[in-house]
Amino acid sequence: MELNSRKEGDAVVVSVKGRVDALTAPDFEKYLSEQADKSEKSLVVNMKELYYISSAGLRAVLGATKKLKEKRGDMMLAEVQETVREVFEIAGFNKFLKIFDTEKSALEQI
Amino acid sequence: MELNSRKEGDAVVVSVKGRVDALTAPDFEKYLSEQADKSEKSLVVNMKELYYISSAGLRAVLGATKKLKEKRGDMMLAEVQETVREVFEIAGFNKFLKIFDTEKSALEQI
Amino acid sequence: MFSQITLPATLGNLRQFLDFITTCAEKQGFCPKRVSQIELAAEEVLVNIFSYAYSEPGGEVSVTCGSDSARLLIRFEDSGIPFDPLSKEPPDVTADVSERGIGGLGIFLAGKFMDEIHYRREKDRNILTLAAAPKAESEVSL
Amino acid sequence: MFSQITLPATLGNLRQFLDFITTCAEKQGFCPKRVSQIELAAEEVLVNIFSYAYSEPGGEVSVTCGSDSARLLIRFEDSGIPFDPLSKEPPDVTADVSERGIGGLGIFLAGKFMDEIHYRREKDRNILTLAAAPKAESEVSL
Ligand SMILES: Nc1ncnc2c1ncn2[C@@H]1O[C@H](COP(=O)(O)OP(=O)(O)O)[C@@H](O)[C@H]1O
Ligand SMILES: Nc1ncnc2c1ncn2[C@@H]1O[C@H](COP(=O)(O)OP(=O)(O)O)[C@@H](O)[C@H]1O
Repeated sequence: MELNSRKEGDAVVVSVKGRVDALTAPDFEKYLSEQADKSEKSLVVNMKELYYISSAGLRAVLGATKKLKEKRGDMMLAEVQETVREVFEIAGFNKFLKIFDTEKSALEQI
Repeated sequence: MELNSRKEGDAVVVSVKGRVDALTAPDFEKYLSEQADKSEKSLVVNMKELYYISSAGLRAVLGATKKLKEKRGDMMLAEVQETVREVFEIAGFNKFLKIFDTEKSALEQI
Repeated sequence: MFSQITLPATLGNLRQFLDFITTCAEKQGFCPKRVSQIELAAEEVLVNIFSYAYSEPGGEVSVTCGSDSARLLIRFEDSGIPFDPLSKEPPDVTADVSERGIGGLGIFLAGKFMDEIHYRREKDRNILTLAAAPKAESEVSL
Repeated sequence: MFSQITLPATLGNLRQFLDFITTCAEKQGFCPKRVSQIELAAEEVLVNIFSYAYSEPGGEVSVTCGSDSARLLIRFEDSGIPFDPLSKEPPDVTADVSERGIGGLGIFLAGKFMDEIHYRREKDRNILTLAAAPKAESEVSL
């Protein structure tokens, strides 16, 4: 798993590559939490090169979403691959996450 | 299907060979009914060489059993093969049919 | 691989239908006793169609015989505390973020992605089996 | 044909277990998407065992991977009147001879001798499928 981030105005854009499973999820969770703290408001997570996520990864995303909520920010996902998107949908996370086709359209929504 | 019969005291012994399916069952039914009429009391059906029986055959046996009942006679089966015996058992016919290991032990019971 | 036979729905064709079916069962390696049971089941269905399906002569029956693909089975065994994952209440996946507890999604996801989950406790072991059926095109469907 | 792996129940062995399982699924011809779903289901089960099954370190997990045998499927199609044989009340097989009606045993016997019966009405056709699973010894059981 590879993690990167950059600031874009009020938001932080994180990109995650590879796999988030029970082994990598703790690092992912910590990273997301730190970035959520850094962000003025929302977090955009680009998942273009994320090939696999299991419930451990969902837990990390849920934790960060709760944190953002406290400062009225949103968790936004961009460029989510089909298999990964399916996991979010089955878990019902599309109810409170915003999923965008491109990073650009996510940033425009902030 | 091949059918034979002989008289033994008060009883008639029928032997049925081959298969009793929906094609042969009408002949089997007619034959059993005639032999039930001929018998003073009970009918012994030797099934040693009967390899197959379906619900059409069960219907024939049930009809003859009802007929014998009227003159207080019994339907007795002898030397029934395992697969055929299973069909009788699943249909619950062992409740009112007597099944014997040998023709001799059936005849002794009359 | 499957084969098919279509004939008028009359008792005169019973044997031909049954020969077709028993040949198929034998080829797939069923023992004579099982072949005989399969034959009986098939006869009962066919005779019903011959007797009751059509009010006028001329109707047909098609019989298709073949096999589905084998399923992948993955069995997990451990000698930990007894735990039946199937006894867990499924999580509320319609809940909003503030009502969501952390966790509780693992078993639920496993169940959604597999075709079957079976659990049993045997001696002092938990035995959990997942089954996945490939959805092949060229097989007989149920 | 099946294969087995047994390792201590710790997160450090997760990848090894998952590699073993995905290799098995790939060999059986599952497409990459399905393999990924199977992998996820397996991960969920394994992580639960690692986390909750043992109160002390040293516990193990065995994973067995393989396939069951293909089932024989026999499908009957006719365009007769709609008839769902599964909707029939089963006969009372405990009744004595005098209470027995003639008939009504056919569908019941078919059901007893087959592992599965499925019925559906499709367009103007009755589609009835019987399935028989061979009980082979050398396969992974559920
Ligand atoms: N093998 C196991 N042995 C004992 N308890 C288990 C086992 N697996 C799961 N559990 C219990 O079931 C709960 C739900 O599991 P799961 O759906 O995987 O979600 P999570 O592990 O994220 O909480 C766990 O929190 C745990 O209490
Ligand atoms: N294909 C069919 N179409 C319409 N009705 C049917 C069909 N098959 C069976 N039936 C009805 O279901 C009843 C029970 O069938 P079955 O169990 O085979 O016993 P039996 O044919 O000996 O009466 C039949 O008597 C008939 O009324």
